[in-house]
Amino acid sequence: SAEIKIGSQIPKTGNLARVGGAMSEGIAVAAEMFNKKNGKHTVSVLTMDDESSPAKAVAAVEKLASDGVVAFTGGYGSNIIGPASEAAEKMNKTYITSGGVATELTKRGLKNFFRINNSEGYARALIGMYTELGIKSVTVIYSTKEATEEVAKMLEKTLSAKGVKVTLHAFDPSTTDFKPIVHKIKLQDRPEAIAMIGYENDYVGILRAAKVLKPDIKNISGVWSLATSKMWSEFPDLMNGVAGTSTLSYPAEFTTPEAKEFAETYQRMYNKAPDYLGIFGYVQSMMLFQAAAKAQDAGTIDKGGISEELRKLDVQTVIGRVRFDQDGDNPEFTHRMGQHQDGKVVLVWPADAATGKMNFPAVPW
Amino acid sequence: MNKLKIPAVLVLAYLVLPLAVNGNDYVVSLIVAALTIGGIALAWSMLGNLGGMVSFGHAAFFGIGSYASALLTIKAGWPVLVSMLFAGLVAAASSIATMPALRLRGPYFALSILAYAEIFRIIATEWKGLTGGAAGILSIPRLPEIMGIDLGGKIGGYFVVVTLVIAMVGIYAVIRRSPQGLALKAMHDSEDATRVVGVNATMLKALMLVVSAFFAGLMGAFNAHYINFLEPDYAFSGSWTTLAIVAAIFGGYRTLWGPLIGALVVYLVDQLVFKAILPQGHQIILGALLGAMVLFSPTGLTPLIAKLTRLQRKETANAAH
Amino acid sequence: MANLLDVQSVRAGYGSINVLWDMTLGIPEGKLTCILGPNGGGKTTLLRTIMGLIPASAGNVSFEGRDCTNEKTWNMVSQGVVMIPEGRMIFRDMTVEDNLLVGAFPKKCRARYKQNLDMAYQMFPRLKERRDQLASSLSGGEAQMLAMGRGLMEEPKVILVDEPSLGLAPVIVDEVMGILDNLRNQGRTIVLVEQNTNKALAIADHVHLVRGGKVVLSQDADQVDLAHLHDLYFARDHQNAS
Amino acid sequence: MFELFAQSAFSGVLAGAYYALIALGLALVFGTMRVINLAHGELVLLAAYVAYSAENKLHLDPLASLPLAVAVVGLTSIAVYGLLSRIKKDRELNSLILTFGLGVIMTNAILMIWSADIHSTSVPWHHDAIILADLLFAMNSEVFFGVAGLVVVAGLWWWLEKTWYGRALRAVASNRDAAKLMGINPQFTEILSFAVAGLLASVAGIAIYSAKVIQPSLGHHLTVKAFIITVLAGMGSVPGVLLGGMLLGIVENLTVTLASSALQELAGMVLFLVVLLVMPSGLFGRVRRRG
Amino acid sequence: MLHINGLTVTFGGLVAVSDVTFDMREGEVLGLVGPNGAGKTTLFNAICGLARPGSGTVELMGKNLLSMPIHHRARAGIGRAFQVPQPMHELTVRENLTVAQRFGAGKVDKAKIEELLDVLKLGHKADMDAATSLALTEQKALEVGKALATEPKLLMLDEVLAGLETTGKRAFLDTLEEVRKRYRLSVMIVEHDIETITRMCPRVLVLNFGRLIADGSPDQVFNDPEVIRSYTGGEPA
Ligand SMILES: Nc1ncnc2c1ncn2[C@@H]1O[C@H](COP(=O)(O)OP(=O)(O)OP(=O)(O)O)[C@@H](O)[C@H]1O
Ligand SMILES: Nc1ncnc2c1ncn2[C@@H]1O[C@H](COP(=O)(O)OP(=O)(O)OP(=O)(O)O)[C@@H](O)[C@H]1O
Ligand SMILES: [Mg+2]
Ligand SMILES: [Mg+2]
Repeated sequence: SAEIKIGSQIPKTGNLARVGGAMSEGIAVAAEMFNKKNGKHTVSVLTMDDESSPAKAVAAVEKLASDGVVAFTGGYGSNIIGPASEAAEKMNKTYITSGGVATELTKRGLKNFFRINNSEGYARALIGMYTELGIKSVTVIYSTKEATEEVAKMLEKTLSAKGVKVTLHAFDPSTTDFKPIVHKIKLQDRPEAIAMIGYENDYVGILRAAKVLKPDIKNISGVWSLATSKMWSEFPDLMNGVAGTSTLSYPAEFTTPEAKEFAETYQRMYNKAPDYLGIFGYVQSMMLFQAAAKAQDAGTIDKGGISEELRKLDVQTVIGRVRFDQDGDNPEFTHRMGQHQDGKVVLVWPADAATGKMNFPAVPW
Repeated sequence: MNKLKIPAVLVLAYLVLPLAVNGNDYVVSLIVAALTIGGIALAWSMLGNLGGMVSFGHAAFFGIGSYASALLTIKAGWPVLVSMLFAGLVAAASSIATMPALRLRGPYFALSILAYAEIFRIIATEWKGLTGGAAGILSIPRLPEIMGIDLGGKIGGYFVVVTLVIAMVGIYAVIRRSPQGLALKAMHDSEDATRVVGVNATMLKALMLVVSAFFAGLMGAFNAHYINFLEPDYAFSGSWTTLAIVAAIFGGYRTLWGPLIGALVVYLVDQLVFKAILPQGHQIILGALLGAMVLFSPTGLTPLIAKLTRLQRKETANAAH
Repeated sequence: MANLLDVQSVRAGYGSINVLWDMTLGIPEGKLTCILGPNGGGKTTLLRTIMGLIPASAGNVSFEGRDCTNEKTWNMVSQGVVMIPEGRMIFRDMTVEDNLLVGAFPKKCRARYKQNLDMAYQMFPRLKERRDQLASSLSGGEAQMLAMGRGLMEEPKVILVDEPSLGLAPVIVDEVMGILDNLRNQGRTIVLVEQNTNKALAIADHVHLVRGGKVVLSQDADQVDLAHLHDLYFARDHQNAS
Repeated sequence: MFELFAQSAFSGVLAGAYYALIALGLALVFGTMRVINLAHGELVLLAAYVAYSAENKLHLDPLASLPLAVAVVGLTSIAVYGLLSRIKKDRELNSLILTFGLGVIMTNAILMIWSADIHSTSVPWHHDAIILADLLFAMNSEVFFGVAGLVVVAGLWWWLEKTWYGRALRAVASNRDAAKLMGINPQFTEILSFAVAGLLASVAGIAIYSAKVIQPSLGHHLTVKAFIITVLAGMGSVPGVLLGGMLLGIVENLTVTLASSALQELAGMVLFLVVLLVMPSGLFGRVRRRG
Repeated sequence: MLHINGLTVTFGGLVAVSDVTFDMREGEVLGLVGPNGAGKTTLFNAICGLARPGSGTVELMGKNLLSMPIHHRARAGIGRAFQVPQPMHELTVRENLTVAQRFGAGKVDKAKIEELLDVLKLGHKADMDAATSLALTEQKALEVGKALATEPKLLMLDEVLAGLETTGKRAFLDTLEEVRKRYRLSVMIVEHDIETITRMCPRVLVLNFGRLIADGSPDQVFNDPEVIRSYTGGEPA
């Protein structure tokens, strides 16, 4: 048996501190569970703060490599993951992440880059839900960041193809007052649904503006970081009826044994329920650890074996089925949609994962 | 002694240091990052020390340089080193757009350059056809291999950046000693006084801005090929400016080597020492260090070192000529 | 007669440069004491040291018998010792009227600021015309008037005034000398630093000649022999120096 | 169209008052000490976090936490001054570094104490809609702090222009030695100016906590915004801050309405440059005499 | 060589210089006097480019000065000493002169700089920081030095003698006279000291409220009732 060193380059300070911290928790839980269960090998995770900066991320990857890690899990932000994973590639070491959804990341022809989620999965979930609800017109409000813009464009393309009327509104990431946009939507677009593609503070801003202006819509949804228990506890007056991509319901109804164990471990270590970032961090790390263990057994761990093993994996995880294509992307990734319903997050799409019925029409005002 | 200084620096930069850290990619990449910031700091100090124009937006030129070089290599297929130089020129040319700001003084000038940086950033975000928009540019070509040295590697990158900054110091030294340099220095607080003795203040300031923008752009171009990645928020990030200003003032922005030494010390001490002590939140120690420096040696680190090693007297003797 | 203000063996200067060397002189109450001397002799430095604007490195200064060496400037002012600096020390980014009003800042004279303002305007009608103008846009002479008017707003007991005639037109110089003369006659104590020897001597009670950071002559004004004074002034005096 | 236009102008005015609130403290210190306090945004943010803790631990309405915030932020602000006053040389530039360092310390301290999560008040009143003439929409807190902004600007202006200490403050800024000769203790007036800046930062922080969302990295953005408005206004001009804030708010909001929100930052910057190029010392700046 | 015609400068509503017309011959020494705030400094500013006239013309040796930027005027032969000394900050006394020489006269002549330092008695402070270590009188000397280093044709002195004691003043005047002869300068002097003006200037102009109210020999001018009333007061000089 061996102790396998895994590196984790992740933002703990700077702009991305919050998301980095959450993903980091998932990684730690994965290590804890792996070490308890595997029996044969153990992993130890060396973490380094990349301070939300690309240059420091590259340095962190190099530093971790010089400390002897065989692979990397972590990274947040496509702009940081890009150079960091290239640094890992130069050393022929595996890099797995869930922190950057930009399509380009997996189009670079890297052999050692893996990602369990992608923009398409988020777009697919929203589109699926809209189709099921039979919505005919959608306004998309999106941040001009890379990932958000990409999801927005996917929505526009696919929904338009389906005959849904789509209007786009881009906003600068520094925007805090969304009333002018929502007012335009209310008076000019008059859609049935609003899609918000941004981050937590954007959602809060948009929902507050909408609560004041009360546009006549039937559904308001968003993507990541929205359908979480944290959002409910911080902003209870804004959330009821709002839907967002979500892997788990809340309170979590864990169906598989693995999921149950994960939730328990998480609760024990951090005294709270896992959020989606923790879940992604957990899933990517667990897969990496398994692949590393196999490579260790095969004696190929230093010769690119981890990447080979990862490519062979095809597993059911807490976020659904995961397998990797030649680019390291996960073509199976489809998100679920959860809806805030009186303090609970109820999974409402797809039907096979649903834990309850969608409230429709429903808006928080 | 003073004659030995330049060869000593060269030996240190090209022989001792590479040998000392070779193989330790981590330390090399920290040094390269520090020197990149040092280069911007130097470009910034040229404008700030000579001409008294404190800019809060050198990221503008850095970003333009990065994009210009990346696009020239990718879209036009130019060789990397050539496009890096040309990118410096593009940045210099872009500074012409900022020249109306030369009418402004002090904080007005400082912030107007920041405004330009923001405008450039937004243009880079919105002009998707050329720049790829917010998604940025991945896989920018690496530096080439020359005479058996892979400049695209860690230590190769180090040699490139160290050559660039040493050349900058040399040019800076020449400018500083010229009458033009003196006149620029005087303009700081006495613009009218210099004008009435026949100095074309606007022209000199404009030239200095162009030179400074050129060097900042050059550093940007280098960084683009070194990190191999660009996006508007990164290329035009305000931290390129803030870090450079901090490094320059910390090291002593009135001195020749101060900005470089400042960048090296601030960056390396923070990353190697403070980060080891306090993995998260080491910035707190850095903040305290900066504050302490200002309180205890307001002219910066380099003059402090000079004082401690009693080189002070020689400095003033040199400055007199 | 007891001196109101006493300067005893004071040394002071700027950083490593010492300017005053064991300067000793006394200022009697209710009199106009004139300090003359060549340029760079340390007259301004003396006034600044008395006011606590620069520290004395040796010796002491006392006011009304109390030691006030290196006393904070603002405390000197609240005790009634006021310096009227030359015209470059006005508040350039404030209006003329605000400049004058700042003069009335000491608590004891706030109550009468209106009368004092009128008085200042009466003294220098030019300032009234310029009341809303920024002080930085004043001409050299106007600025000098402003410094004078502002100082008088402080209702000083002791006035240390530094070259008040600098840059003033002859008519105004006469007026300023008249004002100082009047103030003395009202019982204020005045220390006048001047280059204009003739005009200064015409109103002075006592004269001190300061050269090279030392007092080289102290005399009653009416005993002053101008020829001798000029000799001393220009150091043609190697044996007579005190 | 008219409805859109009216609403965006209205939002712009409210945003302007809010901008002014953020900028005032910075403008005051800038105007009186020629010091750019790069930790100003962090002071504002600190006040917001104090309000957050007061709401969570003491169940106080954000408005009621003002005294607490003023105490904490005022003292911090005075401490900043304590350090600044120790700078011996080249104060204008060195204060940049010192306050930048302090800002870094505060950002990270806030991160450690309050974590990186986002927060905002959950007292519903603040977010309830207020509708004027069936046409103009806003949240209660926005209108409240908009009015508060106006009052604070007027108060500060009056204090600086018409009171003994206000004048003394300006005098110290203009010529320190001459101010001493007027019986002014410069140190005391400067402490006063920092204390008042702390008070202003507290009001701004509570406004942000009530109407917007806070997170630890916000401080730096606030500083930059405040600084831009201060310069737009013209060194230390209080009415200028209000006018500059309003101008910026209205231009940004109109850009969103007429074009796209993605361009609002661009519009703000272009406005800033255009104003400065036409009026090189800002909206209310004064030109110096030459010769 | 200097022609000024109908020159007017206003600040807002204030007319600081009003319709001033006069000519100056080469080598002439012209005194300019007038009450405080009469517009003397503003007139200087208009000539050297620091103030923009509302109307009028200024010609130096046939060249229209008003269309030139400030630095061109300096090179065209205008040398200006400020009333409130404006040393070039950050530079030593010697560097101040060097810069003035290099840009104003377009040459580098170290010997000449040393000569100037010597003449102006600034030798002992040559390597000191000009902005922080000079007494007022030394600052004024430096003002003159900077103007001379540009090798001007017209030297404009704005109260450079104010604050000097009598002998100092005399010595300074002698120096000026020597310099003037040596470089064949034309000089305009603003001064409030009537004795100085009378000694130095064969011709005197008097400004009051921006207007030229007298032009003639010192004798004529200082006995003009209007000048006495507004400027000298009391008895005629
Ligand atoms: N800020 C300063 N730093 C260094 N030296 C100074 C400073 N101010 C004055 N000095 C020097 O101190 C000496 C005395 O200056 P001071 O101003 O007291 O003279 P003064 O008698 O008032 O002369 P003046 O008649 O020219 O006003 C001078 O030699 C001058 O060079
Ligand atoms: N920028 C300005 N704005 C407003 N008024 C000004 C400005 N510059 C000068 N003035 C006014 O113009 C008038 C003429 O000023 P100037 O400096 O030319 O006078 P001067 O004749 O040189 O006086 P002095 O002998 O006192 O130096 C003064 O009353 C002054 O207040
Ligand atoms: Mg003096
Ligand atoms: Mg004048």
